[in-house]
Formats: sequence, structure tokens, C-alpha cells
Amino acid sequence: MTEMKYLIVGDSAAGVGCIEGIRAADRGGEVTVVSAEARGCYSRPLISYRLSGKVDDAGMSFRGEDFFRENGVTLLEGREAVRLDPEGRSLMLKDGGVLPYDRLLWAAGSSPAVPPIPGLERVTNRTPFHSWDDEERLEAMLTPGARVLILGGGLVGIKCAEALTKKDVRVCVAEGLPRILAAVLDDEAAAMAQAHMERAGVAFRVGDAVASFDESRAVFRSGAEEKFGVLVLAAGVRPNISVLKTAGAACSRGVLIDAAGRTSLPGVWAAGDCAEGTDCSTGKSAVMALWPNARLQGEAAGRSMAGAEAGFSDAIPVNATSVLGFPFATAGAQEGESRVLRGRGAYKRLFYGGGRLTGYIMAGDAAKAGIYTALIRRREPLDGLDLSLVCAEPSLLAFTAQRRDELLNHVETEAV
Amino acid sequence: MPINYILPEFEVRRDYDRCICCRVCERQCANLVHRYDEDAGKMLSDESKCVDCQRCVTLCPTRALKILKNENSFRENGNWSARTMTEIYRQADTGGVLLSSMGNPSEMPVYWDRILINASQVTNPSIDPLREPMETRTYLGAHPSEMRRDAEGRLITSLPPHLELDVPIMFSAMSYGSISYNAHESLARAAAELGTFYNTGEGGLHEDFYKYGPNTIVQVASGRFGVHKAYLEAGAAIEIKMGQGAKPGIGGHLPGKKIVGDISRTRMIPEGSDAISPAPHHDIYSIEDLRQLVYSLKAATEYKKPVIVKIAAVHNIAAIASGVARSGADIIAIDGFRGGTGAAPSRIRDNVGIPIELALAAVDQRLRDEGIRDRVSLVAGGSIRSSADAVKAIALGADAVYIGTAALLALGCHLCRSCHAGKCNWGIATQEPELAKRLNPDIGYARLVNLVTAWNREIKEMMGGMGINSIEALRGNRLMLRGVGLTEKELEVLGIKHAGE
Amino acid sequence: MLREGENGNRIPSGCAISGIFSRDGERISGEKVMRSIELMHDRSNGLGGGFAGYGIYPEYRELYALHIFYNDRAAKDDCEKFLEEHFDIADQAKMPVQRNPRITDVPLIWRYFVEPLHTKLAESQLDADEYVARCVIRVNSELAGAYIFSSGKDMGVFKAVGFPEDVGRFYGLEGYSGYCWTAHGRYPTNTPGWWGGAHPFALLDFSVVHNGEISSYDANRRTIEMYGYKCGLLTDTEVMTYIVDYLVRRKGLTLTEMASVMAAPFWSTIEGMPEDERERHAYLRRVFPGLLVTGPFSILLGFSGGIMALNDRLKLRSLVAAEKGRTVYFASEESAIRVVEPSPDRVWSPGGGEPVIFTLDKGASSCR
Amino acid sequence: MYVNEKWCLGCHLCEYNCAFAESGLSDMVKALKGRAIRPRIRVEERGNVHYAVSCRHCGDPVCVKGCLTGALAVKDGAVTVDRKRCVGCLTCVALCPYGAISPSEDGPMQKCELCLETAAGTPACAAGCPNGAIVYEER
Repeated sequence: MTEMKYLIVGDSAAGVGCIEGIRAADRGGEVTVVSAEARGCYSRPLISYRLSGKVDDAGMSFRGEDFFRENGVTLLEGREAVRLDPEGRSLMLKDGGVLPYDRLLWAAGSSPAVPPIPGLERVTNRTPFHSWDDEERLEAMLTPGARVLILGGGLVGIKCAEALTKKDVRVCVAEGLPRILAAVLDDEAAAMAQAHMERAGVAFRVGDAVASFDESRAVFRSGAEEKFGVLVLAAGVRPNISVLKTAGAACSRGVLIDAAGRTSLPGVWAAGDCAEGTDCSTGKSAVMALWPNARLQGEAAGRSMAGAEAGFSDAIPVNATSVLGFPFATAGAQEGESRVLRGRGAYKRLFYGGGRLTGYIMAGDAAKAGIYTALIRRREPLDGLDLSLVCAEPSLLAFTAQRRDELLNHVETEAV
Repeated sequence: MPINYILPEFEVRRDYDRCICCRVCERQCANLVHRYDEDAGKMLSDESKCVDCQRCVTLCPTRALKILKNENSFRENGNWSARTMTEIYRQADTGGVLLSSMGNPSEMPVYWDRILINASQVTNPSIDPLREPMETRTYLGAHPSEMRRDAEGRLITSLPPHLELDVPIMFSAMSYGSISYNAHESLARAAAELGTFYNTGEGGLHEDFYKYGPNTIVQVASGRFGVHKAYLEAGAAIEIKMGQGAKPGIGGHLPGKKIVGDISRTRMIPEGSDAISPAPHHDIYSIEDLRQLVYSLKAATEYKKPVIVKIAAVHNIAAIASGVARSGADIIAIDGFRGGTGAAPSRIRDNVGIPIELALAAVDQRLRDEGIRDRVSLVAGGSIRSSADAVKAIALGADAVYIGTAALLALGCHLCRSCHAGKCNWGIATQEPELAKRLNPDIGYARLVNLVTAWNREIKEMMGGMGINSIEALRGNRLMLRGVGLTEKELEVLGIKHAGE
Repeated sequence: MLREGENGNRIPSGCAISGIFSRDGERISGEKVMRSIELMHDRSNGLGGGFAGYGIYPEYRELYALHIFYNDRAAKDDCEKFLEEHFDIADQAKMPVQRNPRITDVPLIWRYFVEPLHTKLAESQLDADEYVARCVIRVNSELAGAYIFSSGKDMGVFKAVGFPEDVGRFYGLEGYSGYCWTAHGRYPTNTPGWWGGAHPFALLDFSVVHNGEISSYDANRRTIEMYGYKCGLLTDTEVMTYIVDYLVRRKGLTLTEMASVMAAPFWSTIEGMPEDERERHAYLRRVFPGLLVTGPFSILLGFSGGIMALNDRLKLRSLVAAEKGRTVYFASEESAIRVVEPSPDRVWSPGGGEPVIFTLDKGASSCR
Repeated sequence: MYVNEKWCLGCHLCEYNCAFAESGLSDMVKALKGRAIRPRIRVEERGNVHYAVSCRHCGDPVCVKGCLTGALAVKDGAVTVDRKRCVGCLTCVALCPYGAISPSEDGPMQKCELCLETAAGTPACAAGCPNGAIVYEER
């Protein structure tokens, strides 16, 4: 048979996952990667660590620099895809180039959203915090003692703020919603995180949206004002799906995919921040713009593209990080019945329903969180378990001896 | 509160410079000797509970522990030892019979240590077991009295049932109940791998171990616990226990608290009821009754299995053995007074019976004098401590030896002689699941296999040195032995010459 | 003088052996075997030499020939009293000897040709052989100063303290002839040796000459003594002779079967054998474990009508065999054969534990 | 590495042997005296149930896939962590189904690496287990 032509749009987590997925099943096929950026494959979440100086340029790449060569991949950098012809199986590039393919993965990720706030265009010193370029731009804007206003108290904003505490600047985070990290934490956990950061000198303005800007001033709904020298836009992202939309792919917030990453278009798969799949903790469809999911979706898509049996049916949102030494981890849904445990500077909330664990929040202490994550992912029925033990602390004690024996005393191959 | 006359026998010496408070000692001591004191931030110990089983010492990762004899000294004298005095205090406290475990600890002569083995020089070459075949295979059982031939004059080669041993060493009777399931599994698996036999003791045979039947000797004792047709048929041989070296003349008593779950099922007695083995078999009041039981058991198993009669070494052992040999028994097992036990009244253990060396020599000679030695096989037990003891026993006339205590040592036993307390820290003489699990049969059986394999190597070395390359040629070969520091009488009973003669 | 069996000391010894057997029954002069054993002079030390001849008493072939050493007249009187009570004595005479300066401490040596008293034999309910055997054992163990060292029919043992060639001349063996001769030169390792202790050792018409030192001695002795034998001399030869007598005469084993008891093959060898052979060997090993002989030995067993040579199963002692026509030779050293038969048809070295047995050809009379 | 709860005595020696091996020192007293240990293997216990948990070195390790930096990688069958790359983001902590990855004293994640650096051959926990509850073998 003639060799399969694979085309991958995007060289981040999902793109790389896809390459590994394809290669696991097909060593021979011809793989091409198109990327709008010209940075090679780097780990987007690391930009805040680069800003803080914890990671150097070499550290930014999460695969060796030979990764593409080793996997026999042609990398076309700085080239943007503009149109897709699913019938003709070809992809037009901005520079007029046309790439034919047999199977295509759309992993173009997302772009920072620009909130419609009057006067924003007048702010000269502003940048999103989404890419390596953004990070370098921001670093260039910083001057000693400068006031930095971060618009948005989500993960991106918070990690940016954490990084900036290592610089000689004053940081303020503005969040319109009633709490920071709203998508991840609940009120109590968020308050703990905020308090922790405030102790480290980060200022917050929460539950008060910016009404308008002028050059170096934000005016809030409450009327309060905040001066700044640099404005960081961290107000969320938009999936990059316009090209697929116009090509006729079914889309909601993101482009819709099944467990194997297939879109509604023949020969077209999608994965990562631009894709919308089923969150198995809720059973609902959602964009899970998270690194591990992108990586796993990409791999599943890659295998499927190469014709191997594949599926990533147990995708759930998993968040974990530590901000200025304050650890937190969450996974799954944050709805339904829940149980709360507090103690030793830690807060834990477990969500359950339908006889299964559906989600959790751990703040101040994230130790062994993965055991909860696995309970959710594996849809482990709780009736076999000792619920009080499950809540007390994540440990295998909750399992039956027989289940533990399967886990600890047998060959372990598949952990996801 | 009354005065406590019983002083700690041992002293726990902890080197605090080495102790890292890992608390292994605390977790491993079933007697609760060690504990971690939060305030002091260090380990403390209550020595009065220590039995010197050495579990903590052995597991301490920094070698920070020592158990020493308590140096505190009574005003002892030649007549009144501290031990004797303490025993009196204990009985004055409790009014009870003193109980103890394992073999007789008192300073009685160990004749093995007064017997030396010969080696070839000049006139007769020693044989190198690494170069030449060296045979330790042993058959136990009766021998036909006359040869029979078929019409063509060919020998008819049918024989009475025999036990075939690759090594002249068997594991002696230790019941499930007195020792743990894991200890039994270790013994059974080791016997199977070594090509020898282990012995159920009087506790019956756990259903899991029927698969080791071809390497199992099933015992029938006065309590008849766990005895039924399938049990008798499961084993390769049947042993009738008339007596035990550690407690001749008395029965056994396994307290009801040990009769739980599997044990009660295996013994076929209700949970919690004491398992009492009467002193005599109530259907054996003399030799003719024994003969009846021997033949009942043979009949019950279609004459397919040899029957062993186990007797304790007592004063007129030679005459008794001669009677047993004529009772239809195929094998006689003699158990010396240093043999072990899970529990025995101390006075009996320490004062009743005679040494196996003398008993064995007397029995072998008596059976030869009566011309019936080759009707039966002789198995000697009761503290065979090394391959040298085994070689000496065989040269005195034994066909094979039983080892019990040595086997337990291989499994970890440190002879603390507290089996009767049921809290064996080594997981051997206990039924508490938490303690029993400390003996992993995968490890235990391998250690038993190593021990017996090592002994067999040494036996071959010694045989080779004597210029003997087959165990039959060592059996009863008393010229290969010499005594040192023994009286004329002792030499006469042992049937050996003094060194230098 | 210290004698074998006294103070219960066992006497192991090294040695030389030689044997000649004529399959067609042709009578061979004792002189021939004397020359053969003499060549191996250095394998003995003058503490014992002896011979067994078969077919030498054709005129008394139906009678038991008893050769007896007496320490003194008293012993002779006691013993003869015993003999008269138990036997018809057809002939009795002093053993003819030629004085020899190298043969000293000569005891009284007498020869009797006897048969059991019919009355005694009948009341003993034993067969004649067993009757005679018991009498011999009784005399040797109970009558101080008397020792019956030969008790077979139409055969005789001649032995003494001294080098074998001297012993031969002492008895004038050049004057005897028979179809089979065995000879022995002794090298006892720890006593002066005594006339009775010299080889061959004989019971009835079994005679054994042996070179070696068996390590299974006491196991064998204590086993065989269960069956009524008394090992008075505590020599290997004695116990082996008794084993042969017990297995062959009393248990009715063939010589080959007897060999596979005394020099049983290793279990590993037995397992490799075809089934019936395997069963036979396993059976014999399991029935007579106490009669397995280990340690170095090479023996020549004389019996009426034949000879058997056997080595221990590891062949720890030299033993060579040769054939010339119908005559068979055995010796510890090949040279001891060639000195009497320079050009044998065949010379070979019997394997360990493999019995070599020769018997008279059919029709060959033991006295021609 | 396999753990058989049936034979675990809950003696915790594995934890101390692990900490000792990690210390790289030659004497356990010197290595552990007066220190709170941070072993890479942990005994979980309740009543009479004890067993040790450490990295299972999964054939298809989710921690490696989820790692933002590539610090976690599979090296000849063992899941290893490159302390220089790790930024301590805790993603792996939230992913490991065994709770076998934890932050080290100084930030980067620590986990069982089968003593590849420290003990040659058998990992210290398995080598030191008195009852064969932890075994290191090919299955």
C-alpha cells in the first residue's frame, strides 16, 4: 500500500501527542506539521516559569530538540493555515502554499480573548500572556518599580502574577467574577489561595470588573481606579476553529470530536484546546483546555488516524499547580453532593453522585490527589469502597484487599 | 499489692547513639516490650515481658539492640540455682504446674559430643564426593524373610511398602495447631522438594496440604484428632504416636483458645474446646493391643503404607522396641529426652526419659541380638542438631533421623521456649494471623531446603572420608565411631571403643 | 602372641592374590600357583601366606576335610573329643609339612576326613552342610586353642605366618594337584598376624582370598552376626566368606545375584537398566542393604566346581584376569600371570562390581 | 516491583531502607539519626492491614504523558524524574493513580526510581524486606 500522508496543524501538546500516537502504530507514514509559531515545540504552561527565571530557553521544550527528526517529521514553522478543502483533502496556507493530506489533525489551539472594554486600544503597554512571544514582550515592558495590572484571575493570570513577584514590580490582579480561579476552585479554596498570595505582596481587586481604560489607568464598575504601567490581558481564550467552521465541521465552543478525536469532517481529527469532547465526570461535552488532556487527546487521535484501535473515553479536566508554594489540585465536575474536610491549613471537597466520585478540590495540600483522579477516571464504584476512608485521605486503603492485590501485585500496563 | 518475686530474666540494652527510632522493635514485639515515648522522643522498654526471642535484635536496621542475661544475681549455691529458686517463687505465686516448651535445657550429657568419627588413611582411600557417586538414598520399611522365585527361577521382586528418602533426614511430627499453617506449608513443600517426608503430628492434615500427601507421614495419636479414612489414605505412611521424648508418659493439651477456624475443622473438634490427648491410647493397654491397631491401620489402607510406631526413649526401651518390632510395625521411631515440644510440664520435660544416643544403641543391638533388626527400620529423633549428629546416629544403627527443633530454627525460631504462650514473634508457634503471616512459606521452605541440602553435602563429605560411598555401609557401622571421656559402661551401651583403642 | 580377634581389634590388611582354574578339570600342580604368588613377594610382608586347592582329595571327595591348628595337646584332646561326638572320622593324620627356618611358631596341624554322625545329624534337623558349619563355628569360637581353618569337601586350605612361597613349600604343595588354586600373600597393617588369620579364609568349600580394606566392615559384621555367624577373627576375609555362605548357601542366591548384593551397582546405574534387571538389582539392594560391601576389595572366591573374581564397585584394587586355552588366571598383577603363562590368549581387567565366574565344563570331572 | 500485602508485616523497614539508599551514605545511623525521613515508598496501614506503595512504573505512564516539562520520562522501563527540568507544577501528583509521586524537600518531585542511581541490582526496599512482601522481578 502507498504510504499514508499525515498532516498536523499545531506543534504543541496535542500535535506532539498525535505524532507519538501515529508513530506507535505506523513507522512509515509521511508526517508533516504546520505551525503558526516559529519556536519549535515548547511547553506553553512554562512561560510563567520562564518569566520568573525558573526555566531557561532549553528548558522550555518538553521533548528533545531532535524530536521531530527522530520521528521522521517535516516541520513547517511560521506558516498559518487559512483554508481546508475536506473533499480535495488539501490545506491552503496564508503564503499560498497548498498541502495535500490523507488524514489531518487540527490542533491549532486557542488564542487569547480580547475583552470589549472601551479605551483598551489606547493602552500602549499591553500584552496577552499566552505564548513565548507574549512572555518576551511582557518581560521587555517591565521597568523597575513598574505597576503591573493583570486583567483576569484565572490560572494564566495567577501564574503570571506569581512569576512577577520575582521581579521588581508591583502586581495587581483584577477579576470581575466574585473569586479568583473561578473555573477551578470554589469560594473557600479561592479565598485561601488569594490570602496566601496577598501575604506574598500580590494585590487583588475581585468581583469588580474594569469598566474602561485610558493609557495607564483602569476604572472599575465600583468607580475605583487602578494606575498601571503595564497591562496583562489574561481574560480567557478562544478556540482556533474558524478554518474548520468554514470547512463545515460541526462546532460548538470548540470543534466537536468523538472519543477517538474524529470531527464531523471525513479524514479530519482534532485535539487540544480547540476541541470539544465529552467530560466523563459529567458526561457533558466541554472544551478541556488543559495540557494533559491535549496530550492524551492528541495521542488517541494519532493512533486512530494510523488505523489503530484507539479511544480516550475517560477525559476529565485535571488541574494541579502550586502558586507561591500554595498547592492545589482539582479534577472532574464540581457539582452534586459534596463533602468537605478541613485541617492543618488544608481544605478538601469531594463531589460524588451516582455511587461514584465525580470531582474534588484539594487546596493547601495536594498529596496523592492522583488517587482521587483515578477513582473518577476509572468510574470506580464507591460501594466497593469505604467512603469515610476515601474522604479521610487519598489512599488504597479504601479498596478491598483483592482490588489492592490487582493494583499492587500484578503487572501494571495501563494507568490512564 | 503483693511482692513480685519474678525478676526480669533479661535486660534490653539499647544503644541510643545508634537508635533512629524507626520503631521496628515496637512493631515486631508481640510481648509489647518496646514502646516509643513521644515526650522523651525515644524508645523505652519493659524488660519484664521479654522472652529473648531476638526478633527485635534481628530486625533492628541499625543494630542498636542487645538482649542480655539479667546480671542481677541471687545468692545462688551449688544446690539452689537461680532457676530453681525462681521456679519455686512462680509456683508459690500461682499454685500451678510449671509449663515450658522446646527441648530439655538442663545440663545433661550430650553423647553426640563425646563421639568422634573415623576417616581413611593409607590402607583404604577416602572417596571424593565431588568426583565419585555418593549415595544417601534410604528405604524405610520391613524386609521379606525369605526369597521367592517363579517357575523360571527368577526372583519375585515384590516388597512390603517402603518409604524412599533421597536424604536420611525427615521432619518430625509437629501438629497444625502447635505450629502455624505457614510453618506446615514450609515443611510440606520442603519435604516434597527434598524427596523426604514431613509429619502431620496429631493435629490432622489441612485440606490444602493433601497435595503433598506423597511426602507426608500422617500421625495417629491418643487424641485421634483429625483421623479419618481420607486422612490415612492421604499420607505415604502412618505413624502411631505412643510417646514423645519431651514428655514421655503424659498426653498433650492444646488450649481451646488455639482451637479456632481451620484448626478446629482439621482436628474435627468444636471451636474453643481444649484438645486433650490422653496419656495412653485408651485402646492400647499392652503390646497385643498395639499389634491390633497396627493391623487395623494397615487393613484400612490395604497394606499399601508402612506403619511407624513412635516411642519415647525410656529406661527399658530395648525390650519395648523388640516388642514393637514383633507387633507388625514396619518402622520404629525413637524420640530422645532432648526432643522438642510445643508445651510440656517442665518437670516431666527435664526429668523423664533417657538420651537418644543410648536408647538408639541399645535398641539396635537388642534387635540384632534377637535377629530381627532387618524386620524393621529405625528412625532416631530427639535433638539431632547437625549432620554430624545424623552421621553418628546412622553409624550407631539408625536408618534415618527425624529433625524438629533444627527445622524450626531454620524457619527463624530462636529457642525462647515460649511456644506455650502462643505469641511466637517468628510466626511459627502461633495461630494469631498477624504473627503467623511473619513466616512467608516461600522463604521458609527455601531455608529448610537449604539446611537439609547442606547437611546432606556434609554427610557425603564425612562418608567419603570414611571410604564409604553408600549410606547402607555406614548404617550400624560402629567401628567408625570412637568415644572420648566416656566410662566403660557408656562405651559398652553405645557399643563403641574409646578413642585410641 | 597376639592373635586376630583377640581384644576385639579388627585387622585390615593389604595383600597379593593369585588364582588358577582349569575349566576342563585338568589337574594343576600347586607349584604353579606358588610361582605366581612368589613373584608378588613385595606385596606381602611375611605375616601370612596361604593357598586353597580344589579337587585335591579325590579319594575322600565325599568327606569333609577338616584342617585344624592346635596350640597344644590339651586343645587337641578337647577338640578331638568334640569331633568324635559329632562326626564319623574316616581318617585322621598329622598334616605333612617340611620344616622351614622362615616358618616359626608352628602349631600342631592336623587333618581329618569326616562325615556327620547320622544320629546327631538327624536330631539336629539340619542339612549336613549347616551341621558342619555350625560345628566349625562352635569350635572356633568356643574351644580355646583349636581352630578349624578348612572344612570343605575335596578341597583344602593351607596357610601360615610367613611369605606365601615359604608357606607353600612348608606344606609341600608342589605335591598336590587340583583343578583350582587360589593363593594369598598377606600384608596386615597392624598386627604380627597369626596362623589362623592368614588367608584364604574358608567355611565349608567356600574359600576367599582378598586384597583390600573394606570400609563397610562393621555394618557387614553386625548384619551377618544376626544370622548365627561369629566373626572371631575380625578380618574382612572372614566376614566376606560368611556373606557369601549366607547369600549363596542359605538364601539360595546365584553367584551373580550375590555379587549384585556385595558390590551392588549405584542407584543411578540401576535406574538406567532394562526393567527386569532394574527390578532385580533394586530388590536385592533393598532386601540386603547391610551386606553391601564398600571400600577397596578384590577377592577370589573358590567353591567346588568353580571360581569367582569380584572387585569393589569403584575398582579401588587391582585385579587382572587372563585366559589360555581352557585355563583361567587371576592375579593382583599381570606379571604374576605371565610368569606362569607367558603367552595368554586374552588378558583383561574385570570392571568394578562385575563378577567374573568360571565353572567346570559340562562333563569335566573334578578328578581326572 | 510487586507488593504482596499478604506478607507485609507493617515493619516500615522499606521506608527506612529507601531513605537510607537515597542518602547515598554508608551508615544508616549517620544518614537517618534524628531526621524525619521522606521515603519514596510508603506503608499505608490501618488495623491489621499494611502494605507498601511506590511507583509501579506503569507500561503506559499517565504521569509521563501529563508532564509539562518532560522531566518525567521512561528510561529502560523505569519512570524517572529529571530534577533539573521539573518545575514542581504538581500535575503528576494529580495524575498518579497510586499517589506515588510527591514533592521533595527542595521542590522538584521525588519518586521511586528503582535505586538505579544508588543501589545496584535490587532496590533497597525489596532487598531489605524481611518477609518477601516486596519483590523485584520480571513478570
